[in-house]
Amino acid sequence: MANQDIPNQEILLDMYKKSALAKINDENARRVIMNGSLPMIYYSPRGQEIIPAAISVNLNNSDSICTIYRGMHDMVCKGIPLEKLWGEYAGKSTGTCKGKGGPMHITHPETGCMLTTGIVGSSLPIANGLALSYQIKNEKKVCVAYFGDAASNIGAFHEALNMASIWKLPVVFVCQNNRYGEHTKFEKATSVTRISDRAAAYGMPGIHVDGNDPVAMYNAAKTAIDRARNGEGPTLIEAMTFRFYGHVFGDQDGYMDKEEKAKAMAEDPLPKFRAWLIEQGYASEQVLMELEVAFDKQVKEAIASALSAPWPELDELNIDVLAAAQH
Amino acid sequence: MANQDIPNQEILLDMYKKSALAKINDENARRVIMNGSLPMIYYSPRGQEIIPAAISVNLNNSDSICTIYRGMHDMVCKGIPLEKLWGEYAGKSTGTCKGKGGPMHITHPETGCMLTTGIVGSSLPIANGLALSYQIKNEKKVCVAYFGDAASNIGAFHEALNMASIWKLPVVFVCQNNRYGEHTKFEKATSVTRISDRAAAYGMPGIHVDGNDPVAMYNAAKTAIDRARNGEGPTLIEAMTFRFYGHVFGDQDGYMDKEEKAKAMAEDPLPKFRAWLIEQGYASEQVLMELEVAFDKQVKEAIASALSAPWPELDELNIDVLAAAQH
Amino acid sequence: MMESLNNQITTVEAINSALADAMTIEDGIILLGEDVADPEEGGVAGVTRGLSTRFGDSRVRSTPISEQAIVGAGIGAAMAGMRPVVEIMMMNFATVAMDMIVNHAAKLRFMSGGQTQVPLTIRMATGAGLSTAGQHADYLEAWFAHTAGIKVVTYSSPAEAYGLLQSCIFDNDPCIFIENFIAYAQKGTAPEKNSRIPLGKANIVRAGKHVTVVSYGPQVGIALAVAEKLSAEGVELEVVDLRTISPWDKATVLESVKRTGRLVINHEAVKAFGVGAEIAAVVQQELWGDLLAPVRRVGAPSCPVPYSRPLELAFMTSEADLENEIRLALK
Amino acid sequence: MMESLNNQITTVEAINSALADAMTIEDGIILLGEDVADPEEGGVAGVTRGLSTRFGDSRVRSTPISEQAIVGAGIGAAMAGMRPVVEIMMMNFATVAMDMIVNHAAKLRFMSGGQTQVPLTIRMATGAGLSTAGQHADYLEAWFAHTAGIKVVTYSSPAEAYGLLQSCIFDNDPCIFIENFIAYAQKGTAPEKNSRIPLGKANIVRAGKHVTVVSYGPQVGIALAVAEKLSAEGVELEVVDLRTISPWDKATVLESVKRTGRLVINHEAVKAFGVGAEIAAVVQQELWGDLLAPVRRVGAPSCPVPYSRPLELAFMTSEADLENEIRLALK
Ligand SMILES: Cc1ncc(C[n+]2csc(CCOP(=O)(O)OP(=O)(O)O)c2C)c(N)n1
Ligand SMILES: Cc1ncc(C[n+]2csc(CCOP(=O)(O)OP(=O)(O)O)c2C)c(N)n1
Ligand SMILES: [Mg+2]
Ligand SMILES: [Mg+2]
Repeated sequence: MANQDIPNQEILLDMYKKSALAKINDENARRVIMNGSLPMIYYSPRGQEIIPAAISVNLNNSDSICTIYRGMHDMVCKGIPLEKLWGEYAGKSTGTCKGKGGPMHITHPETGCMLTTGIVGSSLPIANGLALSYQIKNEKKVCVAYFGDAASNIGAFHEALNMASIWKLPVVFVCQNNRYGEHTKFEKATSVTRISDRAAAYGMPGIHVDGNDPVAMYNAAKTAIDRARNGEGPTLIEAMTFRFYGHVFGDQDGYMDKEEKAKAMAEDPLPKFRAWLIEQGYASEQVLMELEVAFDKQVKEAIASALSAPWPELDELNIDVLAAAQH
Repeated sequence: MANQDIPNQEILLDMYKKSALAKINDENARRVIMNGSLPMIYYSPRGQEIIPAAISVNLNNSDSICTIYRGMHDMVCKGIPLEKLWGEYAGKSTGTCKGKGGPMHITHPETGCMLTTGIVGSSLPIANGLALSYQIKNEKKVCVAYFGDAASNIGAFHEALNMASIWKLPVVFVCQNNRYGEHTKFEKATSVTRISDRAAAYGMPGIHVDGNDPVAMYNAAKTAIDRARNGEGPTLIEAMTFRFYGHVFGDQDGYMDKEEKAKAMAEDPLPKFRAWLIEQGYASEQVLMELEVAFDKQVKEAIASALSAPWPELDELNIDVLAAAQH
Repeated sequence: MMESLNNQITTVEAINSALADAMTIEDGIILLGEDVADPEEGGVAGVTRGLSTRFGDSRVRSTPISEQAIVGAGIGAAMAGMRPVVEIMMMNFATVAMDMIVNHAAKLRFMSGGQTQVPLTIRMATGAGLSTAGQHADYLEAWFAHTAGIKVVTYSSPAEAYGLLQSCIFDNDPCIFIENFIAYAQKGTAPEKNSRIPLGKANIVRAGKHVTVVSYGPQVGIALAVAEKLSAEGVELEVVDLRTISPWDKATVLESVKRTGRLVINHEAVKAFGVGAEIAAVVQQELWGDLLAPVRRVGAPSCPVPYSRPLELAFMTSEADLENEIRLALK
Repeated sequence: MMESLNNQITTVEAINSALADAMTIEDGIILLGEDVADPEEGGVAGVTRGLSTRFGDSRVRSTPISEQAIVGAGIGAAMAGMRPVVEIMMMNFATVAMDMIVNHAAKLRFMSGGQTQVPLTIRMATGAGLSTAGQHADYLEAWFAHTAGIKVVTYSSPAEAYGLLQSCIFDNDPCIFIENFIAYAQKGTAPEKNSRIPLGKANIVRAGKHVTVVSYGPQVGIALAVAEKLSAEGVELEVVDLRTISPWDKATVLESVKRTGRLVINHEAVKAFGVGAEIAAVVQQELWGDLLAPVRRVGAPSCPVPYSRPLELAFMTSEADLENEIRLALK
């Protein structure tokens, strides 16, 4: 753990709960895909859970996030209800989006999950808009835009950071640098060693942090979110991490450095965090195990309920395309 | 003049010729618009001529440029024939583009004027492509992408600089920072004090230079162009300058700082350069005056020839849309 | 703004008033776009002049040249409950923001199962005739009309601009509001304050019995001029102003063509794969047996907008082009 | 690649071979796109696998995620005399590169008065059926067809993919080459090496006399299946594979419909303002008097592509949809 201010026990446990729930949810997702009971195109965030856990413990329910196809962990940490999440994965009428959006477009405004986009880079400009609204209405709310390392090379990233900085928007840009964009290594596509250094191009603070270190990540998140909330403007956080299961779950990983991957998996941040919590006396093995068992049960119940839920009616094709007549 | 290596007399005179021709061409353009003999929407580059003059004396005929609507000076310095330029301004069949492109889309491949775009930022990605071709064919040629300060906030800028850096393309990005984008002040739209600092976000050298100083600008151009030609990759040059006649010629300038403008016009780089050349003994008043008179004559002849040239035939609407049948 | 002589106002004044009057009623309306605030003179055509002074710098913001960020900011603010009006200076610049418009603004209501909505108005100007050539004058409404989840609206007079823009702003869907640059100075009768013209409803601007002409934008004026001319010969055109290009008012168009038996569609956009094609395709199917002649279309030729004045004039659809197609329809 | 059993190859193999064979003949052909090189496994579907190893890292380059820069690089290299083939992974991502495609690639020949040209091929995949939902499955060919200066091409079998892609690559205009993701694994007879199928020419894949069905892409397979079925009832469909969507082969379509008197157009894209509208509009005008029934169209409903499997199936045009329209046309 980083040699920094350590958050209190409550926060640490909250972070553990969030990240463990995301991990267990991921394990179950991979299980139901593998066993064929719920096949879907799935972008596993396994290995990256500490990042949104640390962000989310610094957010209120009324703060919002905009995330990407690989954003299950971001939303679970933000508090999205599992039944609705799984309902959407299964394409059922009980899903967050009545089955119409699917895994790449999960939305749940009640918990602040405002957008999941399948277009690289597009979470950022829209997050700006949410933040702009908070600013104009003087609401003291914050929006977090999640995105990947490779997304930092697309135009929308550039435009969004410039605008956010000019207008001091209450937004935090969180780049989850998992070292790959699809099959392409970070270094091959990105012309700067640290994405956080790009912040200087926008007169904005940039924080480079080990996203797998709960304490360091907590402090980075707190600094940036406080800054945004206090009207001091946006921050770019580059959180270093790794994705354990390739780009899309089931791909052959042939493009990945085997050693790099083995090393990253050996340093799985979740068991590490867990061991540290016990070692430091923040929680007992017993308590954490009970939590995990309960989470697993919750997830499995959510899946069961999704699998048995009804499909949407076919006339949903004509609904929600345009608003129901108003004038 | 900057306290730097001073180019030799031949180069200095060449730079003066190029910039003076662009200045005289601009004066005539404003004259024919004002007197109604050739009305057109015109983006005057008056005040910015030193920049492309310094660039162009470092380029060969087979090197290329991609420029923008405010790019008359860039093309005149690159050697575009005046008759064809004016033919295009007049929309005549004798124009570079047979009158079909117009002032915002002047093209003349024989002198390396490959592209004029009316879309902010779009000169950069296309310049990369020309440079990519030179690199793959190992031709030791260089492409220069010209653009404005405000263009540094659009996505295409970001994507182009990143790609050029990753691939070490023989391209030079020349930002003519005239302190305004249309009616908007530089500071209001751009989140960084110096655009050249953005180069660091792409692992690329950035040069901040007084674009109105012939010696400093020459050295910046030479450094960047040599670098590109030697296969060392791209450079971002931010050349500080000013546009004397607003965004589009004829606009009311109400958005401009009167003092700032008066000061800039008082420091018109062209008379300054001229006085310095005489003072330092590089040229006599007599020689320069003769040059200028000759240029003015050339320009007026080009205009006269454009005005009397025939319009394109109406079936030009159907020509050059697609290639003539090939297979 | 609206107290002009004889109750006549320009289109610029109408649009400016529509924005001002809407902003007065509802705080959630904000304006974003290049040069839109007063230190920047309210845009190159002055359409938003005075509004930042009146409603404050927070609600009226000149932006960097970043169309993706502009539209994205509009989308996010709309999702948060505001009613942003963003300006994309010229329609061709929408090409750098199509992801935001098409993949996001248009789809978020559907993809979220109705949980979020994007009450965003995107204003954009265009039109040939100003010698701005290939990259500043395209009419791209067919692209947006082909995109589910977004409304496409344009006007044929200052009062129509006012009423339709008001409706777009207060509509709960994303609306593309198309302005014609050359007609900004066009004058017309001032609208009633806060009057709205319903979206999705066409307007029969001239009744007639021989040929229906469907049009929109400044082309409606061309249709009316041709109608005047042909009336002298005893040919009575019924001129339908579509107002909303998508979703278009099938009922009104079909009812009219059923009466007249003949249809000519007239737009400035390139004819091939343009909006007229959809209308022709629907009408020939729905009114099979009622049509007295094939549906005909007037639109630009398949080429970029040319610069040279004679070419530009030949490119633009004219009264003569429309008259010609009408005469063919009457044969 | 092409030595497969029974001379059968997949579409992926056909496209891969078309690229490889063209690159062997001409040095100026380069490939740019996300993950296209071999360290990145030649793309998520492996379409370009083996090519960087064979032709070198300089000619086959995996790019950053920067579609504007990718297409821009293709345009510039094409202007300099090369024949780049760039990949935009999915058609929906073209929305971030529309400026490059529409304002530049399509217009530079015209705007330069023929001094420059852009012999660029832009490959992009799409198609519903894989549960990728709203942002990965749109068919946007109507946008490109409405844009003068660009050709739009797609194929209905591996051999067609090979021959048409070869033609796009060696064509002197920018070509949009549309691939269907779900049909990548589809097998068919291998083409002859270096065979090219001319652009702008449709192909009558089945002769018939009662109804003409015009289609393109995988929908041609649907048309053939329906033709087979109806043939048993004595109804003989003439199936026309458009191959080039724009500029489309009017002569072949008109000649066919003149014979059959009936036309149904079938595409996966949203029906409203889709490619079918233009074909219907032209045919009803040109063949007025020859048509025995109105032109009918099959296309997707006006909504984003939905995720849920039953919705996705209902969204996608099916054999039943086509059969239904054909029966209506025969009434
Ligand atoms: C504009 C656009 N281009 C390409 C893609 C295809 N694509 C999906 S994910 C991805 C890689 C993104 O990598 P990164 O930003 O690092 O995020 P990660 O998947 O690693 O979390 C690509 C290229 C896309 N979705 N959108
Ligand atoms: C994508 C796009 N957005 C907006 C415009 C309208 N526009 C034309 S020039 C310009 C200002 C550009 O300023 P800058 O880059 O500083 O260049 P300058 O005109 O000062 O030389 C704008 C906003 C455009 N042409 N393209
Ligand atoms: Mg990544
Ligand atoms: Mg400028």
